Amino acid sequence: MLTKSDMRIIAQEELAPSIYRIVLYGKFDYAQARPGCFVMLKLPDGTYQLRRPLAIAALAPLQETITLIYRVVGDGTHLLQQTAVGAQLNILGPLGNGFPIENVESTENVLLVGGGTGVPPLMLLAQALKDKGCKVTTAIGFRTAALIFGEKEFEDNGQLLLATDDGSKGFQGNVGQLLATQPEQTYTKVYACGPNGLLQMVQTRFAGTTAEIYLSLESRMACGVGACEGCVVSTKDGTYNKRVCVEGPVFNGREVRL
Amino acid sequence: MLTKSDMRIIAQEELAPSIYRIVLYGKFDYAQARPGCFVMLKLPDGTYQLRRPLAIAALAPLQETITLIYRVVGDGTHLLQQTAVGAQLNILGPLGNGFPIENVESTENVLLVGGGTGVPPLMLLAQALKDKGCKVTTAIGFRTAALIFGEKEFEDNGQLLLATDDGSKGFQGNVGQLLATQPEQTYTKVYACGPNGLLQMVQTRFAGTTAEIYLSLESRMACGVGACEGCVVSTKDGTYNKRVCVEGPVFNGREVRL
Amino acid sequence: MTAASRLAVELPGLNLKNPVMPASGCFGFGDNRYAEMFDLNELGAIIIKAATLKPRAGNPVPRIAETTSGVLNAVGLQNPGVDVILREKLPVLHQKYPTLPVVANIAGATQAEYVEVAKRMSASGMVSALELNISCPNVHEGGMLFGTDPQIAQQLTKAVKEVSQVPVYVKLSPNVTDIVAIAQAVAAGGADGLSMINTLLGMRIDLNSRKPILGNKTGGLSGPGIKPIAVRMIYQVSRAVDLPIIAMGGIESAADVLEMYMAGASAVAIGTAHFNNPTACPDIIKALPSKMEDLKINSLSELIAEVRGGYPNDD
Amino acid sequence: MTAASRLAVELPGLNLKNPVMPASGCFGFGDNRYAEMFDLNELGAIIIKAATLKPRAGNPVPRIAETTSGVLNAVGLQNPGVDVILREKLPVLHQKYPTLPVVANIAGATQAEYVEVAKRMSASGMVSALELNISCPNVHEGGMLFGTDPQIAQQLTKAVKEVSQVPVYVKLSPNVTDIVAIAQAVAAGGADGLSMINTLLGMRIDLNSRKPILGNKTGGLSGPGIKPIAVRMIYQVSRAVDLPIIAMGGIESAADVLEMYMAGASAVAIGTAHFNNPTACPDIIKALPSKMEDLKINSLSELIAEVRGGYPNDD
Ligand SMILES: Cc1cc2nc3c(=O)[nH]c(=O)nc-3n(C[C@H](O)[C@H](O)[C@H](O)COP(=O)(O)OP(=O)(O)OC[C@H]3O[C@@H](n4cnc5c(N)ncnc54)[C@H](O)[C@@H]3O)c2cc1C
Ligand SMILES: Cc1cc2nc3c(=O)[nH]c(=O)nc-3n(C[C@H](O)[C@H](O)[C@H](O)COP(=O)(O)OP(=O)(O)OC[C@H]3O[C@@H](n4cnc5c(N)ncnc54)[C@H](O)[C@@H]3O)c2cc1C
Ligand SMILES: Cc1cc2nc3c(=O)[nH]c(=O)nc-3n(C[C@H](O)[C@H](O)[C@H](O)COP(=O)(O)O)c2cc1C
Ligand SMILES: Cc1cc2nc3c(=O)[nH]c(=O)nc-3n(C[C@H](O)[C@H](O)[C@H](O)COP(=O)(O)O)c2cc1C
Ligand code: FES
Ligand code: FES
Repeated sequence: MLTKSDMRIIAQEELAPSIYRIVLYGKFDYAQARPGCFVMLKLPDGTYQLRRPLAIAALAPLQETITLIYRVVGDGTHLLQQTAVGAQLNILGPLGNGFPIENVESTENVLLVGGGTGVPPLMLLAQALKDKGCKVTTAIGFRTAALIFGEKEFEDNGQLLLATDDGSKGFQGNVGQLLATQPEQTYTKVYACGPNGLLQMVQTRFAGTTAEIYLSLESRMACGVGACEGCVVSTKDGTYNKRVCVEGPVFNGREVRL
Repeated sequence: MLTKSDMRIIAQEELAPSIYRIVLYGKFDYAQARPGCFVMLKLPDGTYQLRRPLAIAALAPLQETITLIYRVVGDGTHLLQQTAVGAQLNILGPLGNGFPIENVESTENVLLVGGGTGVPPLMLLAQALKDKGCKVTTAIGFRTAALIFGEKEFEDNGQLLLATDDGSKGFQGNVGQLLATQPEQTYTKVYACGPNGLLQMVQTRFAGTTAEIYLSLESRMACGVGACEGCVVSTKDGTYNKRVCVEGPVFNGREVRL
Repeated sequence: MTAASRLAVELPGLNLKNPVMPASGCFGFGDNRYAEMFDLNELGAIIIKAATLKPRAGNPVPRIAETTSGVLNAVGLQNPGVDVILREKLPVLHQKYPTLPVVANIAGATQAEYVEVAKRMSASGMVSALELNISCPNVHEGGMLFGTDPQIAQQLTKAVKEVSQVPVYVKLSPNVTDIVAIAQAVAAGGADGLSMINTLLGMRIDLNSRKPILGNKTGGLSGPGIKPIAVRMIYQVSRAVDLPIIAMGGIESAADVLEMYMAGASAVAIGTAHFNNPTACPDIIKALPSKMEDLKINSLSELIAEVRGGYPNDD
Repeated sequence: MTAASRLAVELPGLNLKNPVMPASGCFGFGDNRYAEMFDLNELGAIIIKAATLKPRAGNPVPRIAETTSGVLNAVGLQNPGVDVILREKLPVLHQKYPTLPVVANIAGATQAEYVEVAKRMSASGMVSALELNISCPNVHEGGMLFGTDPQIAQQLTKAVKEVSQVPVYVKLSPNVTDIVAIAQAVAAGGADGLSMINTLLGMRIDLNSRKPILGNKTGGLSGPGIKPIAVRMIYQVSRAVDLPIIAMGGIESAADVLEMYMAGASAVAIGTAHFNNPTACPDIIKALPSKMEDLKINSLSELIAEVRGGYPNDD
């Protein structure tokens, strides 16, 4: 059963320029939340008719908190950043299918690929996979060193490969180029989230391998629950027949058309 | 020079059911504010395109505060009531002509008549007239005892005649009936603010006397500064040729058509 | 008067325990996760997503853009086609909620298509009424044209009425100079009721790309920002045409519902409000009785009689 | 490029240092207290309240009602008549701000009235352009009718052009099925430019009295809620008609101004935004250069050229 509930902001901090971490406390269906799931957050101003989709970056069922990490890109995220600790926000979720990890074995070698605001859901995923005992490698890219976040979380859960466009930290170049420099490895699963270019790179690069590829997509959403047909994406047949909010946001990378 | 400025809410309290007193601290053109003037208060939510007109109920130039007293009647005043102490509100003002008191002499016998949310501007007026040395009588009416506010302020500044519709305090009946029971007196000036019925009663009752009559009107306003022609009222000639926001809100009771 | 009968209303084909239904396109075919959040049996009825003869893939994404107090959508009538809807969607809905009245929104590019969809849909035994969508701003053929020319609208209504086994509500477009003329035309065509308003044609431009945000460039504007336009149109039409009106356009609260009734509505539909408040419909249904009490409204059917009976005198 | 020339735009009769002007009806004749809050010389120009031949008392109060992200007004063209305006209002404005371009909004109930007002106004030497208001929804005679019938609109434009000594901008009504047809008609009538959009016809009902709030029942809807409709209409018209457009409808910020330019505008007017923010115009003028820098827009005139030059290719 899907629920919406008022959760209280108990922390909000800047992780990097324009990147904020917000921690929400309160009732939430923690049991149903999986890595890759998202919530629809209602903005605290009546001019906004649409909730904002944000991935769950961390979950603490015992403390009853969820953590979101977002970039200020427009009016809604700007308002969110201005909202004070103590305020209530209405949260609808958890939503979406999440990354499929039920069948991952402890012996598997998995790769996580992310960039920019695609990184937050991978944080929760890395932890879940580590808990399963897998060998987790994460390759993430940022524009420049100042924008990096999540380093510690990924290092705690496996190996971290860092790239920055300007080389100010880690490999100089994008994640695709970084991966190209790595020794050939056999990943059983590749999970990616980030800009379309990054997802296409992952599709191409692992097309010839036996890895299962899972890509988490973004789309402009109205309902987030499969009611409006606003968020669709096309799969192999070319018609917009999949809703990112319910059949996604994670799709089989071998079927989805970007 | 008219200004708008952000003022901070430093107190907000319930005076009577649905009636609130809010104290705002900050920059304001205290020198220009006269009894009967009002401010246009910007609501703290972007869905509202119109400021709300509220009369100045008290002024403390040295403490840099203004006090407004308002009744929760609709969405805007409801939101105002929900706004926490510490929040900023944008205030445009002081606006309107105010009650004419420049020429009032210390020997004059003046009457103030008010009801409901017409009472707040009379509070500032009573004090100003008392300061001039006049003999101030105030007749105000409420539905019932629980709704009374301002008693102390009016008693401090002269004589208070109280009426309640249900007789739960003071005279039983409306202000008009209360005034009818009073011994004939010669008021030089009568100032009134309240519902149209009350203002009409004042017009009628003092028509045959020599008293100057000043009535403070309400009207739906968009600009509050004479730019939109939204708030007009008709005077003797029957055309809507006076703007309540600039030529008013106080009008000569012998000229205005209610 | 019981709480139940205060909210009950009767319209052609729609005997409703309360007047609140999700608007077409904002609740799919009931096959979405909003349905996990409350019992759909609480609804007065449900209006399902537009059905066309053939499956439609809809418009390219982005299909959604936000505006101040509004939403633009350019979904473009994506749907699996009337046959799949009748085979897969409606039976599920009907089985789960056997007593929930269903209004089927139907659309087409040609009159023949409308007629065919109406025939199949109305014969299914699973729908209580049709909502003839002559006002979709998001498709290039047909769609809105049927809703802007009175003569075409009248012909189409007549043709659909001839084949339909259930009452027909015609959903009017607000993108017209004279909504009353269109309403009169479809009334003359035999419509059993009206449904208004559909979305207003709008656009947003992305400042970075300098191009329209929506894949379809323009989209339909809905939400609370358009409510005053809906109220005005319903007021005008209800004074000119003696047909019940299902009102929609920015309704968010019980107060909004009553404002629509005072304009001339007989029932209401809720679209955009779901996006902020997934339980908008049951919340409004729950709030109605006490709001009515505040305003001394005994029952909705009395309010309809008062408002629509008072017309000769109040202008 | 200097900051000044980045904002400068040239339209028929209007050589503007920046494109921002208060919209008609929201700034009187400059004779209001907003004028105490900033120097009107900062404005690109000012559009004054509608002038009619005879004084007009306007509509009964209430004339103003609020809606979600919008305002309804039914002022009804209250004004002291063209002669008083020319004798008392414009000389004051002109004397205080001798270099501020003035656009005079003119209205009438008959074509003859429009023509007469245009003749007197344009001959005064105090106005740079006329804005022909064929779109006021708040008057019962004339007003909007002139703006909904292409042929009448074309005739009126032609008649006014024949007598006017200054360029004529025709202010279009959004309450039409086909705004492009009206725009083409007034272009054929010889208009020098367009001004769009006027308000959308709307209504609010008071729940207690169960009657419309406004004295005039219906009113014109303005404010940010209608911006997507304005953007869409300006986009459509600018692709079909080769005339400069003064854009208005819900503009509140520099970003909104640039969105209008990307839709096809050449200048902008600000109405409703004043009510929340009395210094909306100078605030927007100040914010424009840095917003343009963010978006890599070198100058507004280049942006106009890019947007309107790109039309043949981008559809
Ligand atoms: C499933 C999902 C998960 C996401 N998780 C995250 C996350 O963890 N962290 C993060 O920073 N961002 C995330 N995003 C993107 C985030 O939703 C947008 O950045 C945000 O909605 C922008 O809102 P705004 O009001 O600031 O921007 P505006 O541009 O003002 O928003 C206008 C409208 O467009 C939508 N929109 C704008 N950009 C996007 C986008 N990139 N994707 C989807 N809708 C968009 C908004 O939701 C809103 O409806 C996610 C998106 C999706 C679909
Ligand atoms: C000069 C002046 C001074 C006033 N002083 C006071 C005061 O000191 N205390 C007080 O409680 N009230 C006062 N009022 C009335 C007060 O402005 C309204 O009660 C208030 O604006 C209602 O806002 P709302 O959003 O709660 O109501 P809504 O009904 O939701 O408001 C909708 C719109 O109607 C307008 N409106 C509604 N009622 C009134 C009204 N009675 N007068 C004018 N506009 C109205 C609102 O400003 C708003 O634009 C004054 C009005 C005027 C004109
Ligand atoms: C995402 C979305 C999809 C819609 N799809 C349809 C549709 O398929 N058929 C239709 O007649 N109306 C459709 N509409 C219009 C609504 O049914 C309704 O008429 C309109 O949105 C106004 O109501 P609202 O403001 O409550 O949303 C759609 C609206 C939205 C927001
Ligand atoms: C109070 C008010 C009065 C108006 N009076 C006029 C008028 O006299 N003539 C006119 O052409 N438009 C008039 N308008 C319309 C505006 O000029 C403008 O076209 C419209 O409000 C849209 O812009 P906005 O959303 O920025 O207000 C008026 C608008 C308002 C709000
Ligand atoms: S956002 Fe509505 S279906 Fe996905
Ligand atoms: S409120 Fe605008 S003129 Fe008075």
